[in-house]
Amino acid sequence: MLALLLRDLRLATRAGGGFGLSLAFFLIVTVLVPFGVGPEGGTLSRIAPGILWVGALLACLLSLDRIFALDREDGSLDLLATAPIPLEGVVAVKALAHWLTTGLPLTLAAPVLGVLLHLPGPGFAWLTLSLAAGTPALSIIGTFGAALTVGLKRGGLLLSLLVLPLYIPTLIFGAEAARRGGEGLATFTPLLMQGGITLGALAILPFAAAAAIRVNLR
Amino acid sequence: MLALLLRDLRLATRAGGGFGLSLAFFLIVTVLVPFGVGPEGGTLSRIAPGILWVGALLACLLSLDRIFALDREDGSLDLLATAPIPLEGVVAVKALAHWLTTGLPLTLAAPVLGVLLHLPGPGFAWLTLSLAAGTPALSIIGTFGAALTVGLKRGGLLLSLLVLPLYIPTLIFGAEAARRGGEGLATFTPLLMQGGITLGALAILPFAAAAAIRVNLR
Amino acid sequence: MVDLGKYAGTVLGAYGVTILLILGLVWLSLRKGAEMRRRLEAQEKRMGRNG
Amino acid sequence: MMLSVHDLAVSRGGIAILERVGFVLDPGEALVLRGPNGIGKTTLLRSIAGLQPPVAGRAELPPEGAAYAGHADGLKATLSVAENLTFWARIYGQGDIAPALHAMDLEGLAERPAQNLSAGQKRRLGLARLLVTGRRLWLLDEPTVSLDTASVALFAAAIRAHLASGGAALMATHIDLGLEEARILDLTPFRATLPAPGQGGGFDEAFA
Amino acid sequence: MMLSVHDLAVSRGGIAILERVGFVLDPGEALVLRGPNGIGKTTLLRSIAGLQPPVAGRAELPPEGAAYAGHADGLKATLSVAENLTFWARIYGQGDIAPALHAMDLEGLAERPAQNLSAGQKRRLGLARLLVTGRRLWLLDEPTVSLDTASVALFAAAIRAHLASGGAALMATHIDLGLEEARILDLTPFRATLPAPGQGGGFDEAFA
Amino acid sequence: MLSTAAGTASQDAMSIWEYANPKKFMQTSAWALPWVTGLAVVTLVTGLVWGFFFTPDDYRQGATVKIIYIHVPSAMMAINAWAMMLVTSMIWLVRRHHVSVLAAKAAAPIGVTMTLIALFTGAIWGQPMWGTWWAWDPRLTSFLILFLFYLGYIALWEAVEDPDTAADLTSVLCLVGSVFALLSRYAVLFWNQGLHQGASLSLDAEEHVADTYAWPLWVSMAGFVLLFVTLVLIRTRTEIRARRLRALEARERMA
Ligand code: HEM
Ligand SMILES: Nc1ncnc2c1ncn2[C@@H]1O[C@H](COP(=O)(O)OP(=O)(O)OP(=O)(O)O)[C@@H](O)[C@H]1O
Ligand SMILES: Nc1ncnc2c1ncn2[C@@H]1O[C@H](COP(=O)(O)OP(=O)(O)OP(=O)(O)O)[C@@H](O)[C@H]1O
Ligand SMILES: [Mg+2]
Ligand SMILES: [Mg+2]
Repeated sequence: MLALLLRDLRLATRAGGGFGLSLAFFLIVTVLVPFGVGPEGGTLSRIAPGILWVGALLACLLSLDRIFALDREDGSLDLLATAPIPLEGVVAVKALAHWLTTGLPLTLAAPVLGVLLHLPGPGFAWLTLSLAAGTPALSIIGTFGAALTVGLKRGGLLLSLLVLPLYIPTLIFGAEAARRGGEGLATFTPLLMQGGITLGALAILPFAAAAAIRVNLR
Repeated sequence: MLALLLRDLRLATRAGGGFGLSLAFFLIVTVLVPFGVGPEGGTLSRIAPGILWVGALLACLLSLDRIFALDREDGSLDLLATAPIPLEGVVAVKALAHWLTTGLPLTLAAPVLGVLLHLPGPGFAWLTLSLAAGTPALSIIGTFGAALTVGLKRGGLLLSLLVLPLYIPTLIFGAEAARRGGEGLATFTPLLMQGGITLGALAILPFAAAAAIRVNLR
Repeated sequence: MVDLGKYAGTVLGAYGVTILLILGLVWLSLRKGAEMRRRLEAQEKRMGRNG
Repeated sequence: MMLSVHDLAVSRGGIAILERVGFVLDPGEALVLRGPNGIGKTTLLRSIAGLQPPVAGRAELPPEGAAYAGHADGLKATLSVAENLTFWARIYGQGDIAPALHAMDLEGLAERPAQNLSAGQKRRLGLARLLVTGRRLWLLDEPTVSLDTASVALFAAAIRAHLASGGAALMATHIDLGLEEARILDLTPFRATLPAPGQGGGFDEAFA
Repeated sequence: MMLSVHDLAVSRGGIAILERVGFVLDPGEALVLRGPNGIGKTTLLRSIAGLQPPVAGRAELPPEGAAYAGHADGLKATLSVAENLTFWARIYGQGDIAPALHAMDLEGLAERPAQNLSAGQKRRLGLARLLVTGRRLWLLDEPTVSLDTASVALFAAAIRAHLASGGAALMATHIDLGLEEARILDLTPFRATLPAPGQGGGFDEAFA
Repeated sequence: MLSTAAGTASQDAMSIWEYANPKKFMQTSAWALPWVTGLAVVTLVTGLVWGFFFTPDDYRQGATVKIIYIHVPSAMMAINAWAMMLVTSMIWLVRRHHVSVLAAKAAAPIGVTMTLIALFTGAIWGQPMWGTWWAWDPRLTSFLILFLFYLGYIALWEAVEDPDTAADLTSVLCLVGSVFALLSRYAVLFWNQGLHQGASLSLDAEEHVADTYAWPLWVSMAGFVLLFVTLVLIRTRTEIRARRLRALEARERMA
């Protein structure tokens, strides 16, 4: 199990492994938005928490199809399924590796990128906090989506389609917490809800994902 | 050549082929933004042209790695490179197929999605026009980027990273034209610039892309 | 006839869209149903058995 | 008894393709599955490995399961030969990879990334993986694809050693492995036949 | 003369692996490349096909080029057998796919999506593609992988027909194809040696 | 792997799982279909004609109130179709009855159409009432999300080639999706309070909507339900035939 985690982390940091790329994508989305909506500071600062959350979510989304598709293509997934570790454990480890290589860096980078969008002062801390509470949910929900589509050739965009509606509650509570925090309002409820989603997803989805993989390997 | 175009279109419309999925992605980005930035009509209406352009661009971007990667994986690209058609032609046909399955549907869908973001009245026509002028450039630039990264396993995100800076001029002029149009200002210059970019890209990039593929096949 | 007043466009538009969508769905369902029935019957005849 | 298969029927795409397959494999025995392309060797092996459920019948494996090696080798292109092998050894809770490297003559390539191997070298690495599973039952799908004669001999030697230590192997292959002691099972007689019309009945009938 | 290779040196990852390879192939001739795994057969074939530039020397092909078939078959999983083949036929400006389907015994599978073929059936489709290229020179990399004996015989027959009609074939393979008329070239003697220190010169010297 | 559960069940006297037998289903539905269809046409036409021609204008909303006769029933059916898919998907997962999951597959396109009708009629209604085609009101937003769920569900069915695999995957998606749809509903309510009417009619008809509006509304709701049933029956029959055709074709190829 630990071996699997270490291997996934090592693969991610090898050339072409995708570590840093989702970070780069996040950066670029953040940069593109001012080009699109115009440079005016007031507007940017108003939409900053929302755009950063949407950007982090998209960056996360785009790295999802790596979770299982590569292992499926080269046959590792068949071998893992017949190996002496439970498939639920494989799924959980994969989600953890995804979070470590995607969610965590995104959380750490978000405040830096906030500067580019004129994020209001108190918003920084709340944005980071809400991302820290929300990105694990994104990873585990995404792993479930990846498990559903692992049998398909280039399921990438279908994966996005399936996963995005599942991401909406996390996004709403996350962005709401960041925005309220920025405006100095109470953030207790949205953060609590987010934590609840994360824990619930962690408790249920590994089983659903493992079932989906078994079905897909047939 | 025509055979290649027809095959690509057929593959795209087959199950799992990705047609309609970039459209779905566009829809979903448009839907996510209000969840991020909040439901207030005024703000949304101000950022609408920019967000729609950024959304179309991202949707386009995500479908890029299908252009060559699948053909590379199953060996078709090797075979196409030794076939009696010029590689430049292959590239041009691939870009055309990409535009037909991505750029064109996005252009047609954008006004509909504009409703969701409260795009101001006159903006609809200008948004469509600027997308029609700009998406061919996105497809051909993207094809070039895909050719550069075709040798890499899952080059998807690296591809985004390479292509996004190349997309920025198209984005700036396109969003500017759509925004000015929405506010009733002159849109001649940005549209002209956009047309120029499209034509220039069409004239040069197929050759660069074909060269990149030859290098990558080694 | 009913007088819809200044909302004629709105009401007729809503009914129109609805009827179009429903008719479209019904038409698609019937067409696919007929096609499937035809193909299945042809296949059963070809295979000479009706299980 | 290492593997016993009773009256197994397997399917692809919802259609049974082999049925009434039955055999028993004892420790120290090797069985080679033969049959023309498309008869269902891959499907049978995957069903026995537990990767897909059989339509009918059952396969009894050792409690710890089997080591399966399919058409794909499960190699990570960017990891080196030693890293790839170490990973699988740790997954199966085994320690040392040196014997496996030696048995498949991979010592000289240990530090080479898997993407820079030739087709046959990749296959050798895929087979070396079997040696670090510690499983007694091996299920092999065309194990010698791309191997040259010297490597086929290496592989045969590895199989013999495995059998001698009380293991068993079930292999699908089209070529001659030079394993005289292996029994051969031709799958052609087990091709699934249509059920007679009117038979069966009940739930499946309308789909059949 | 169909193919003449002069003093060719080929490389993988910047390192020469074969050098001074030279041979001539006339119409009606077949040449089988032999050599242990990793000697460089794939690399040599790709270089001759023009997919990668040789380090030194040259290969003279017919003006229209060669038909290359590598380890991967270039099949689209969602297209049917007939659609896959028709596509390649049209790319090469050829008309009818029926003879190719017949030669590789694929008629019964014509409407099946390629993803639902077994390993050997896929390979047969990959070989059928050669028959619709209309090219006279074939470059084949392990063409018989996964094929059963009947299919190997089909393939040998297709090669014979090709040679009889004035074509030529260069193949890398580890197994016996039953083509007695084919010449054999063992690549082992051509393994690249390190250039003697001080020799050579030029740009690469500093790296070597 | 097709189970034979219903095969043994047929020996028992009578069980509702009988109808999960494709053959039995085909027989029963062939018998029921003309009746259901006729009833659906009659109620639907009655409800809509009554609502459109024979109800007075509202003092505030004018003639636009007539939209209620399509908007509310379609919105209701959009949700009910998903609920039905949830139930039939669970039956498939637990008891492996093919007809059950095929009915879910058949219902999904009807569900999207209903969602689209609710969205379109709502948007058209919103233009005069709220002065905008679209607002990020919770009810509307939830429907947009429901639309996305339908799209994902249908796309997954289309994308997976093996029918039983597709059935399993879409059922799991339907299950997980339902949980998240409820969550979204709550999240959206928290996010924006909105403009849309509350559940004014469905709970206490007398209190909020006069009988003159309520009666034709009930009739047209019944019409939409019957239309849904009719279409589900037709489409499930088609799906069963498609499965049978697939099996026959495969057998022929093998023979
Ligand atoms: C795109 C826009 C809209 C959507 C998606 C939408 C959706 C819904 C939904 C889901 C229901 C509930 C049905 C039920 O609970 O059974 C409903 C009911 C209703 N809607 Fe809308 N709606 C939209 C716009 C509007 C507008 C603009 C109006 C009028 C101003 C309106 C008036 C009503 C009324 C009167 C009801 C009945 C309430 C009740 O159930 O008692 N809706 N709509
Ligand atoms: N979805 C499907 N529907 C119908 N038949 C299928 C489907 N998928 C595969 N098949 C068929 O199932 C059969 C079994 O394939 P399998 O891969 O098990 O054969 P195999 O014995 O391993 O052949 P090979 O020696 O070529 O590897 C093949 O004839 C194949 O064409
Ligand atoms: N980047 C690299 N750097 C160094 N050596 C490499 C690199 N890539 C491949 N090689 C080596 O080049 C050699 C030639 O490989 P090639 O695939 O041509 O062999 P082959 O004769 O086709 O073998 P096989 O019979 O196994 O298919 C192999 O020994 C391989 O290990
Ligand atoms: Mg096989
Ligand atoms: Mg090779």
